[in-house]
Amino acid sequence: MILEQLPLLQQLTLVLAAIVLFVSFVLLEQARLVAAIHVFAWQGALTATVTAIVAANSDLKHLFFSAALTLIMKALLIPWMLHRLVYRLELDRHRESLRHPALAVMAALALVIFSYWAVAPLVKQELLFTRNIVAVSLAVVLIGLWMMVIRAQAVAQVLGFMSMENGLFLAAVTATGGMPLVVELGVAFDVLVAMILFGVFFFQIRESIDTLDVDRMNRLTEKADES
Amino acid sequence: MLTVFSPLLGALLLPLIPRLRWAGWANIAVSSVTLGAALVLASDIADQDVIRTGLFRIDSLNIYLLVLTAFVGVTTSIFSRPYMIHVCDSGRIGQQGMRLYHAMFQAFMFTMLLALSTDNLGVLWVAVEGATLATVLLVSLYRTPEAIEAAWKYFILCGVGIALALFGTVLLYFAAQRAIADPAMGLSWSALYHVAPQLQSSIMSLAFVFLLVGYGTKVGLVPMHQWLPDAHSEGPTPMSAVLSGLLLNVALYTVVRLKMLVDGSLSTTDTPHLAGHLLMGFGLLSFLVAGLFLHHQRDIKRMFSYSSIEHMGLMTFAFGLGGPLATFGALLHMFVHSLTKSAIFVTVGHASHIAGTQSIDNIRGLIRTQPAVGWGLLLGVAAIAGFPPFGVFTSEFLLLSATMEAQPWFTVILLIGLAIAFAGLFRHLHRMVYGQAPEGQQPVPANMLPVFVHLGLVLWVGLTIPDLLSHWLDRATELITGGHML
Amino acid sequence: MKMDAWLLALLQALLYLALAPLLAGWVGKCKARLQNRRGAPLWQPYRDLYKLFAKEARMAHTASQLFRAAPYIVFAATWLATAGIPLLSTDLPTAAMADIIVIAGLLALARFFLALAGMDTGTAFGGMGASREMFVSALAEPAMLVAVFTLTMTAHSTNLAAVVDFHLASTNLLRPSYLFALGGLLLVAIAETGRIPVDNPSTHLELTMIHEAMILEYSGRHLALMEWAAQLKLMLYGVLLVNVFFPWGLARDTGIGALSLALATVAAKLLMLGAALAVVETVLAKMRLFRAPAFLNLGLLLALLGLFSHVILEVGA
Amino acid sequence: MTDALSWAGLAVGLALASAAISLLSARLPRVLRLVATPMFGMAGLAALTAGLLALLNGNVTTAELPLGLPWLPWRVRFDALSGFFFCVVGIVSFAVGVYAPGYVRGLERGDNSLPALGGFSGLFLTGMLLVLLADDAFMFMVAWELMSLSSYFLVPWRHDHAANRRAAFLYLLMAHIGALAILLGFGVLASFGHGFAFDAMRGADLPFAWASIAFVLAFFGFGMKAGLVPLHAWLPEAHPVAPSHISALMSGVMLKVAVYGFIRVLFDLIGDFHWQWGVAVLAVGSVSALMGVLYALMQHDLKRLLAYHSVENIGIIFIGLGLAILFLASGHKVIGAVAFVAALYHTINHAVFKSLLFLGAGAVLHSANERDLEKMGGLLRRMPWTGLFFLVGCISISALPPFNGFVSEWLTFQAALQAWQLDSGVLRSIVPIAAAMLALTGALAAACFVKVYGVAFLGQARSRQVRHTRRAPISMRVGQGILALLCLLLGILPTAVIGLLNSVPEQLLEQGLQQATANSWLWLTPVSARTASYGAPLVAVTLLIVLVLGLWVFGRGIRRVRRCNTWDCGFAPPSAAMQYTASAFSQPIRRVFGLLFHIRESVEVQDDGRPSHSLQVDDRAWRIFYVPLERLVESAARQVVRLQSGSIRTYLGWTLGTLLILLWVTA
Repeated sequence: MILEQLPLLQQLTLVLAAIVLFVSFVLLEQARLVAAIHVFAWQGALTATVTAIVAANSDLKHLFFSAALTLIMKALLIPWMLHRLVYRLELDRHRESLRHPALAVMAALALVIFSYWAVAPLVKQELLFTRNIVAVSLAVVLIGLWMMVIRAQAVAQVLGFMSMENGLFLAAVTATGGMPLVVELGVAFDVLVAMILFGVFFFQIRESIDTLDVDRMNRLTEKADES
Repeated sequence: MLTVFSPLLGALLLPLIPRLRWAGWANIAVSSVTLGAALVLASDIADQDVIRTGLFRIDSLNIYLLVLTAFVGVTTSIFSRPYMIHVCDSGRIGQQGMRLYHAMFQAFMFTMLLALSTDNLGVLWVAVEGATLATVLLVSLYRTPEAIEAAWKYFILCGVGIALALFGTVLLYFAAQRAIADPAMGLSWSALYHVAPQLQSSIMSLAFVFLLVGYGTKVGLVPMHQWLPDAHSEGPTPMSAVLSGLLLNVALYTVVRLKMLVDGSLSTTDTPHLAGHLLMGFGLLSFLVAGLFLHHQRDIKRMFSYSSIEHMGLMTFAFGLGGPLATFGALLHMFVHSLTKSAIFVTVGHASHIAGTQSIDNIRGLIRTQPAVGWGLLLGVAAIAGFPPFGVFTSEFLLLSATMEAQPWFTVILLIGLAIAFAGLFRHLHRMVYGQAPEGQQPVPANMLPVFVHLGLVLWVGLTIPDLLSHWLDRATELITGGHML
Repeated sequence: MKMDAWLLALLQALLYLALAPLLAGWVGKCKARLQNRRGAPLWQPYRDLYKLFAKEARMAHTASQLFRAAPYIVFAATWLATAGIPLLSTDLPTAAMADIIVIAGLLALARFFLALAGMDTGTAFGGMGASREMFVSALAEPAMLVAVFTLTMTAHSTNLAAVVDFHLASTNLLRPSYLFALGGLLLVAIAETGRIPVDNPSTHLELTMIHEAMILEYSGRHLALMEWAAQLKLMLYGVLLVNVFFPWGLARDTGIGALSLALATVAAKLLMLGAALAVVETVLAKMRLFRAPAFLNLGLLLALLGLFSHVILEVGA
Repeated sequence: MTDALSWAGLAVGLALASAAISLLSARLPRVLRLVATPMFGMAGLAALTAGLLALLNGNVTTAELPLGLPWLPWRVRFDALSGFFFCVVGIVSFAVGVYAPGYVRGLERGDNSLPALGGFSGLFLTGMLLVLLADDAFMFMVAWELMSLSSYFLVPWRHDHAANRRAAFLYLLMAHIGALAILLGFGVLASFGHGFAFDAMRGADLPFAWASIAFVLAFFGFGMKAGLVPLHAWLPEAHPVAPSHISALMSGVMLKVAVYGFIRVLFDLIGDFHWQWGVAVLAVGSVSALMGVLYALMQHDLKRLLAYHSVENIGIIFIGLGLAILFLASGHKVIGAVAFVAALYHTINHAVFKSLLFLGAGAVLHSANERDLEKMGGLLRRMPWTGLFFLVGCISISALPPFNGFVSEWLTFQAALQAWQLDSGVLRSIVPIAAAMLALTGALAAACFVKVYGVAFLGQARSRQVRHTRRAPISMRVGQGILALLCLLLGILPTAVIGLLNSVPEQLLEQGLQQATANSWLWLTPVSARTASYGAPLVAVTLLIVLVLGLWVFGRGIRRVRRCNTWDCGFAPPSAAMQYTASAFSQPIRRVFGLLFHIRESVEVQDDGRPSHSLQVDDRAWRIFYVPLERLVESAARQVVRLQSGSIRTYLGWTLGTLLILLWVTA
């Protein structure tokens, strides 16, 4: 793939995708919840922009709609909800420092390379651009999952989950020019409901074990009966 | 399309019913309507091969799952009426809880039926995700720390899984766009199935990995199964019944549909059976591991949820094995397993009410206290353990003989697994049903009708497979494998 | 089936009945002589039997009807067993009726009731005797059967008459297997007939009794029958040994001359055997009960060796 | 109606009916007692008729049932072999049907769930009959498991004792494992015969290796059910705890159904023989016989003891089968047929006398409410009829003439004694060893039953409740009487029986036993008149004549005999406590064969200064065979449990890991 041959908008898309990837690294590292939420909002915004660009340089007009949808959901609504939740849960000062940040980043980098290697097989000349974008978005997804693995804080896990969604969305938009509209709506609806439920659960967890540290939730296990 | 949407209406209307006593009946009514509609649909299918309208496509494979789902829905709602009232009276949940329960029950049914009947993989995804959302609140219905923990794990794990599945779907769509002109049809399963050979194999295999991990989480394949015992054990029992009896089936059904696509596209490559082998691997692993899990159980519902994992593993293995005999057996097993397992969960619900606990060590002398429940549990477990003349034996017999033909050495593993699982179940069962009942253990108002209806059906299937069923299964088999059994 | 053969069979059976006490007396006489005593006269056993029959029979309160029936059953079974072993002639229909395995079975039947009778009295002695009797016989039985199998596999028949006939017909071979079989059978016979060193028929010391302990409670005609049965058993084993292993002189038809000759030879052989037994009982001492297994294992070993040497050395192709 | 198959159908129908009736008669036990159990007996009678018809007219009838899989309907086939086993099942179930009412009556007090008892008994019988009828693997397995399952439900029927529950669990587990092995064996046959119908399997010709695999699987599976050493350990746990007439059915009949399965698979479906198999069966059979009787000697729980004797007798049956295989493999069909018939004969004999003994034990349990030999004594005078019948059973099982046990052992010996005809010297010397072990087994069995009868029925009562025993109800006595009579008949009319059996080897091995019954009904001559002959009727009659003569001559009729005190050696008069106990009786044998047992014996001085002696003899099979297996599964389970660590992050880690691995694998 020769960068020169790509139209400007595609180059822009690549740049933005790269930034999205970078942002998810930041998200991974970000210790303060509130800041992390802001970062996540930025990621959403970027995704929306990518969508808009793709919509602009293809003739898929319904992408503009989904771009708007993404912007509202990922960049505004969900971050705002999280924000409120965090403040109502008095978590705004909360900061969670990873035990081995360096290792976490290393692993994340490894994931990036892996995801590139994983999508390598689908090589066809005219697909190269798409493939790399898919690689990037896969990396974002995996990093989101990785974040959920290493972060013990419920809200942080939700952020990881949501950034996975972002990665998915990125892939959907860039690789396939967006899903059919009905699916888009369905997905958006599901994500919204999920977010609401998350909110509900924060409070339920909070009132049951008065913390949001998921590591405290280990009652349900088979290990106990080894005694 | 009444089949699909009557539950939706139910979901919307039921919470509005002022008197809870009625809500239970209404719940039954709605479910019955659904079942009726499903049966009508089935009779339509009987003559014409496939019905499709817009997003929906009913063929011989999903119609029988539709009917099964509707049926289990009815019987479960019948059981859940007295059960939930008992729960409500015992003060574990309030009015809101009851409303929520009924609404979510129907919502869940809606998502299940939608997932089964739709032709669009995207909608399918939405429905399965919706099922998670609908049930997650039911899991945490009791608001105990355990319940909330279980719900959270269920939510997160399945959410992640389903997200991965979406990624797979995206890749699928991506591959489809190169084979299908009309982007609107890009996620239509039937359309994809027709052009499967043209789908780019590398993308398909990549997509299948994501879809398998994603939906496999829902199926409860080891090692993505951890949410399953938690969710089953903490939620209200009717929900456990439908989870084990329906949700897992639907997830597996999805996997099978996708496998059909992937097989189609990989048929020309050098690894034509990639999907099959993956399924076999996961199936066998889940089967054995779950069997071993049964041995160290303290919670009765956890135990049976592991048994569900075990059977799901068996079916997955069989579908992976492919071939008409194995597929026929797997479909049959799906049928008998949902019936038996939901029956067992119903019984378990009563049993835990009798003993006032779910801990195996404290459930004693059921036969003495309430013979119906005790014998129901005993027979149900005997059935699920694969004892003839119950139908589970028939399907396992088919699966084993199919394995014997295709992969003789796997048969030994399967048999060992069966023996282990069997021992794991019965070593606990004995202490619960037999022996002296503890002081002051009282019978509870129980509606064992669903249990004996289910077991009766399973028994019937075990003695002789009715033509109607066998023809459905046969047509489904033909659809999946292209081969006949009859 | 010829009538006279059956008559002969009956005659033989009666002969056994008649001669059994004599043999016992002879053994006793020899023992006495070897111990430098004059000893009781040869026909002393007859006197004893007569005396016992004359006496009144008593039975314990604790005993049941089985106690009364046992003597008759034991006697009948033992006597019937003797009928299967050719004493004078090999033309013996009763041998066809009861081959060697049946004979062993009949003896076992007798032993079974003997032991039951012992337990019926509800005393420590009876139980002890029964326990030991069954223990010893359990170890003796395989030895005996294996030893006999050697013969029967050689003669291809379990019908003792046929076996003897086979030996008489065939030229005298020196069979290694027979050597071992004979040894094994001898040991078994000693154990089964309750002679020293396994059991001592003339003791009433509770720790050493086996046979006597079981019949301790019997009296009168019951005791007589038991004793007579024991003597029959002794004779049975004697005849088995001498006539099967040294069949010379036995009649192969029912001619009078042959029969009388057979009678003479058999008598001679039995006298020698009795004397030998007396010698053995004099030189050996009774051994502890738990040495008996070693004794009988030796018997089994010999019998098995006989069998192997037969299947390997003699038939072996 | 002379069609054997329709009679068989009638039998099954009646069995099902009795099950249904007793399940419905929850409220009124009288219905159960007066309708269901007689119907059970009728079913037995019908089965007997069917079997006799099949044996007499000796033709094969087949049918198809509208059950089973669409492409594999239940096939039913009724040939001589099935017929013979129908007779076995029929006789015993008839006797049990006669016996049961009295026994059940005793159970009506106390909260015993009689409907379950009656219902599952009926299903149990149904299952056994269906196994005998099945002509395709699927129906066979269904019937087989139905038999196991329904009998399992009868084991923990008195489920208040944890021991019974454990026994039941063990029983079902072993049955299931065995069934799986059998299924696998069928699978091997089916994959060569291209079909699960038995006809297809008969047609299949297997290479030696695969045939051996099938043989081993079948031997394991059926041996597990039949209770061959070392797979037997569940049997003495499970059989005794069931109600006695059920124990009779289990030990007397169900084990025979296992034997049937083995015969059906090996002699009929596989159909060709190899000496290696013969040696294996012979060895296992001999070991089972010996170990069975030795362990039986160590027991003092009457029903446990009987259960161990089932192990012994199954061993004897398999010795016969092993001999048959050996001879057939080396082409001596006649001798093979003799050994085969010997095994069959012992099968029916054991069915009869073992059921008789179990019924007797049930009667004792019912009247004296006691299972422990050490507490019994003097029962003969309190329940004379039961005592008499039990004596008959003891004589028969000890293989003493003129009763039936002797005939089959005699036949087995006769077959073994033809070993000189075998080509290989090794086999020639192996077979007699088996014969020697058989002889030892017989003698030990006799010792054991002297112990049982002497301790339980003779002497003085050792406990109060035994001292006040009432006699058993009439129906129980009749039930035992039938079987006792059969013991005698089977013993003195072997020629008739073998003439009846003849069609089985004729159909299965194309080799009848005409010569056996050639010279008139008086003489049984399995090989030839010169080789061996047994005039069973003559022996019996002569024995009787001599007895009568003896009584007449010496006893001068039955005179009254004066009673007097037992001789007390001049010490205190002997009391019941002075009698030899069961464990004392078997002490010499325990000491000689001590190596084979796991004995825990200890003498402790109690705090009140009196010494207390405790003795426990355990089955070594546990430690050798069962415990390691259990440990293996346990540890594996403990490993697996780590998966469910409880931390959601670990779970997510699993998901991620799986995903990555899969991507790596597929890419």
